[in-house]
Amino acid sequence: MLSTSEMTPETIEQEKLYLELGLSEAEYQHVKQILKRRPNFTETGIFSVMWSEHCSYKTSKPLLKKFPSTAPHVLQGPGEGAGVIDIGDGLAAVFKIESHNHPSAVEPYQGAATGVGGIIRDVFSMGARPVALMNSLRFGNPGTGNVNHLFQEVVRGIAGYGNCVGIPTVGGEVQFDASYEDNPLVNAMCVGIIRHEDLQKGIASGAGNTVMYAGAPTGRDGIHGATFASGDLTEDSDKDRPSVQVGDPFMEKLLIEACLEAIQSDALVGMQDMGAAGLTSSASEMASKAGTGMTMNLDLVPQREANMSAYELMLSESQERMLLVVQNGREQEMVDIFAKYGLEAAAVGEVTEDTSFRLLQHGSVVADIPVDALAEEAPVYHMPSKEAAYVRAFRQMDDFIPEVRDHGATLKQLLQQPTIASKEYVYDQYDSMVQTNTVVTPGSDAAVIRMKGTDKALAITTDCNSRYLYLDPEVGGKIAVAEAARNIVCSGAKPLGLTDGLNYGNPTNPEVFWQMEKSVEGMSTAANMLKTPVISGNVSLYNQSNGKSIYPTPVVGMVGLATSLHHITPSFFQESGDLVYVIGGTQPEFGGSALQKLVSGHYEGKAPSIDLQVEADRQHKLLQAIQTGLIQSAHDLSEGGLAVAMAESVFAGNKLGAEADVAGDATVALFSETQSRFLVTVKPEHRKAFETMLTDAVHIGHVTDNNKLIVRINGTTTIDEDVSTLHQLWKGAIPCMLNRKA
Amino acid sequence: MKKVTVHVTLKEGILDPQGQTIETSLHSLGFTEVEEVRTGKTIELLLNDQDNVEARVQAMCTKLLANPVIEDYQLHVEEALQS
Amino acid sequence: MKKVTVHVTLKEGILDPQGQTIETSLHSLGFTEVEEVRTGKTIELLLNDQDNVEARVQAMCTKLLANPVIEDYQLHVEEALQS
Amino acid sequence: MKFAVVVFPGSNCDRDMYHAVREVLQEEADLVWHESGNLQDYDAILLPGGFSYGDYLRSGAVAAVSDIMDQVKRQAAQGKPVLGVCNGFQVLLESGLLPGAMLPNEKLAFMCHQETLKVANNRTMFTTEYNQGETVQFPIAHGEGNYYCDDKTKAKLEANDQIVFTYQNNPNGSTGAIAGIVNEQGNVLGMMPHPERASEAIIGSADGIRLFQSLVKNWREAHVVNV
Ligand SMILES: Nc1ncnc2c1ncn2[C@@H]1O[C@H](COP(=O)(O)OP(=O)(O)O)[C@@H](O)[C@H]1O
Ligand SMILES: [Mg+2]
Repeated sequence: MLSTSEMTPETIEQEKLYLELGLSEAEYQHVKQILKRRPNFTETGIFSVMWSEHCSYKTSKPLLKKFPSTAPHVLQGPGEGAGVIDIGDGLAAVFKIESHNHPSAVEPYQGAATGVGGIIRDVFSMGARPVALMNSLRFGNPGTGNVNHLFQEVVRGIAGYGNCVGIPTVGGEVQFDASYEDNPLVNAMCVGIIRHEDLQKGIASGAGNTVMYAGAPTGRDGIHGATFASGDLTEDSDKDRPSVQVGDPFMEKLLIEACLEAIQSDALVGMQDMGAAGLTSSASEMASKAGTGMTMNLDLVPQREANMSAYELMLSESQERMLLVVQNGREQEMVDIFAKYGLEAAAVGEVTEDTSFRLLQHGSVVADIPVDALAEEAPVYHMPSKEAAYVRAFRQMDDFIPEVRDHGATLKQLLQQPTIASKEYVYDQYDSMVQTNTVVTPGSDAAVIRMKGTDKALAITTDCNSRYLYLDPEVGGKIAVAEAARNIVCSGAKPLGLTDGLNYGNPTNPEVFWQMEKSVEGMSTAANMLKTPVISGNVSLYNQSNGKSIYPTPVVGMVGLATSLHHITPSFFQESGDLVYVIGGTQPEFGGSALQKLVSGHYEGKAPSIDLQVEADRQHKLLQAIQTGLIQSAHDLSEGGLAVAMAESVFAGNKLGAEADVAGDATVALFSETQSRFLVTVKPEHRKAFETMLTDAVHIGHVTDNNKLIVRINGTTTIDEDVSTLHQLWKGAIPCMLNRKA
Repeated sequence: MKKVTVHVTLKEGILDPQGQTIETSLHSLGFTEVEEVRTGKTIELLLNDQDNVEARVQAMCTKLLANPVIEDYQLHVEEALQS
Repeated sequence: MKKVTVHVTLKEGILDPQGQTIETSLHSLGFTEVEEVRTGKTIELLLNDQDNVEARVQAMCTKLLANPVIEDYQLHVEEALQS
Repeated sequence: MKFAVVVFPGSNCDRDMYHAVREVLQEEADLVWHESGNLQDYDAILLPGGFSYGDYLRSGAVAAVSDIMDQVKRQAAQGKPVLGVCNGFQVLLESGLLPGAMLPNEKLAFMCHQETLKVANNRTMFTTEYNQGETVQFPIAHGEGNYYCDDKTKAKLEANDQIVFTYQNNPNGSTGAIAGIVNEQGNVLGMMPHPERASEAIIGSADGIRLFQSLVKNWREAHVVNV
């Protein structure tokens, strides 16, 4: 009933069914050449998922090559489950970011939850114990469309999964802009720690070794999404088939423990998680990387439902599954390890010498494909690129300074902008402390987790101000990397490397492809300059909202190392009497600023400029000052400029305030978003040493204990507000827009 | 007054990890006759009399009470005992 | 085969914040006729035929499926359609 | 003193508990997998936080009927100290070792942050290192920590001095702002806040370590008398 009801190779060709499955005309012809025959139904499905953008990066590959990805401390660059960097003491940090945008738009809770589950598997499949999660989120403006629902459910989904598996979610970011109204972005990042010798790769080496399947049985989840649902390709109706994956974090927790135990056994040869395109991609990639082939008997694959076809088994995206290659004869050791956790591990195939990917079902061969054709030899497209017309127009615009009459009132409004407002509503739902390593919990510039048994800590951040990228993708790309590094440095750590989550619109639109190209170039320049190689990443295309592409949103997830716990620096002001400095000068730069959105409702003009040499220099010196023990607190200036940064610095609830005297135009001084600036505090006795070290720091005032924020511009008091009032507005804004009590 | 009970269940084929865990636990408690466990939820609504009770509750379901992507639902309407 | 549905509800007098939240949401969606919302859950068991189905399921409930401190439950037994 | 940290499938604060006892407290401890441990070999039993069995059905319900809980009950009946934290507390409630039940937090959301607790009874074997009425900082991290018991049970808890910790600003709707209770014999403590997460200043608070210190001190004293 199964394979007979499927289309014959001839029908697939005649009726051009491959188009519906996602293969283009040319791709289909190419497949025929590779196979020297027509592909059958299962093979057509396998090619179409493996050659999809998601698995093959066929349009983005040429761009990704531009990223610097090597350095002496990079132990594993892009290409494996996650990247790996050396952090000394025989330890390494393993990390990657991944998007789950489309599933989250359809089913926000499960979409977000399974996104978290997937990125965790990428990290522990390398042999690392996951130690931290981050998430970078984008939604439309609150209150519009379905935004509040999407936002609440995505956050609940992330919490539901991450909390249960026992990995702390230590930070992230949320930006709200109309551009994301019905296409939210949900990017999750996971960081793991590993001893060098435990490093594991997803390879299927050694002909004769056994391929094992571990974890949850396969169901009909997530099979080929929308393209497939239309035609009546098989006898039973497809429309009721679930294409939404449901996650089981409990199963994942067991899988983590079992896999980390399996890694200690030398019977294990290779391991990879089943992510997008499930069994197909994990198996073919493992073989392709090892230069081997693989034969699998699908009858042996654990199945949740009856009568699953080869096509369904190979394309299912059921969650919480892993593929292992194990030394021949030692399968039982693996079975026992997984059984301890109540999990199934089943031998399903064998590594072969010939490089073909062969599948058997019910006693016959249902697919036979040269394995490299699926992975390495997937097509690559060089898409046409064209400078976006709107960007050219924006570049021509004059600098403008928004008109502000009451700077205190404007500050209050800015603090209530959802993108600036406190994200406590979000991170309070995340277990940020499990594993008892979280030294800096969410709410600071970067999260910091200590590494037990050492005096070291990792700092982690995600950043991407896509408004700047919209105005100028290249400059915006530079800023995204620089801002992430700034946050790492402020927390007292040295930036070591980054993972990128590239989210864009439709790449067949030359202007969108140009955005991709330029932003990747900008990021690469900055990554080179700041010595933060790109060690892993993810691409999500075709993100559009209301028929328009989203703002280019290449999220940067960065990890840094604090070489001593003493270097960990808070972002809040610490003590009354401390001196307040701004490092770096200010120009009138309002393109893409929070103030621009507040006064005009949209973004236009030039993005703030950035000089990466200056950036690198300042970061270097600030870190030096921190390591020398001269800095009490450090915070970068970002959305909302100096005024917002000062306010945030007194929101620790410790009754402190600040008083500052600044020269120049009030609106520029308070709200411009000029880059490469920092707000730091220094004990009076360190004044001299600090000023000698950071020559472009300007002393603007001091920390007080009267719970007031006072800023005088050219001697005139321009802001004079109660800190508690400001704090309440900032803290209450998001609960208020959700109609909840703070 | 009407009392409407909405039974929300997971669509066929959708993973029900909760049901599976309960099943395993029942087995280990000796209830080996259990073949399958599926979980669902109920939402009991007490409604002031109004026309089209059923259509209104259908609307509540599609708007809020059930998630059509993964869930099915059934309604059961009865007269509520005045209390 | 028997199909037994166990309906578990919160004991009367125990606050049901989830029900209250649904009620508020329904009101704000314009369903002002809603007077009260209570939530519960269902556990559907498929059982191999055995004597004392009802007594066995009662035992499952007291041992595991319901917590008597906060919950009440009801059983509903039917013949399962062979599939 | 030798501690058993019981590990259920889905426990996730087991290593944190182990770290607090071994590295901070410097006492002996083992992680004891639920299927393989003999709890008789230990001087105290710790039920850690997490999501045992995914917290499916009700938090702690499935773990409560697992075999190792029979052992826990036997050891508890013999007077051995048993501490259940967060999910461990939920397991103790579900297994009937402590009275009451857990409901979802009033605001229905999981919450994780530091809370100020009041030591309501410093005369238990778990709390002698605190002052009566002292306020301490412990983190909470739970979605179902809204402790419920009926009036009769509450009156009994009060009369027997079984309420050990209360919240200063009740975060989850718990009856009587209860954060932790002991059984009538005083050897089984269940609490939602996490003492093991409050055992080193660098991670936010060191107030929790005194709970373990109390246990060790009282055990040593009793042990000397018995020997
Ligand atoms: N989605 C989220 N998950 C967890 N923490 C978040 C999230 N969004 C924001 N936060 C936390 O709130 C704080 C402020 O975030 P943000 O304004 O983006 O900081 P910055 O501008 O310094 O990058 C950070 O500590 C961040 O980790
Ligand atoms: Mg910052």
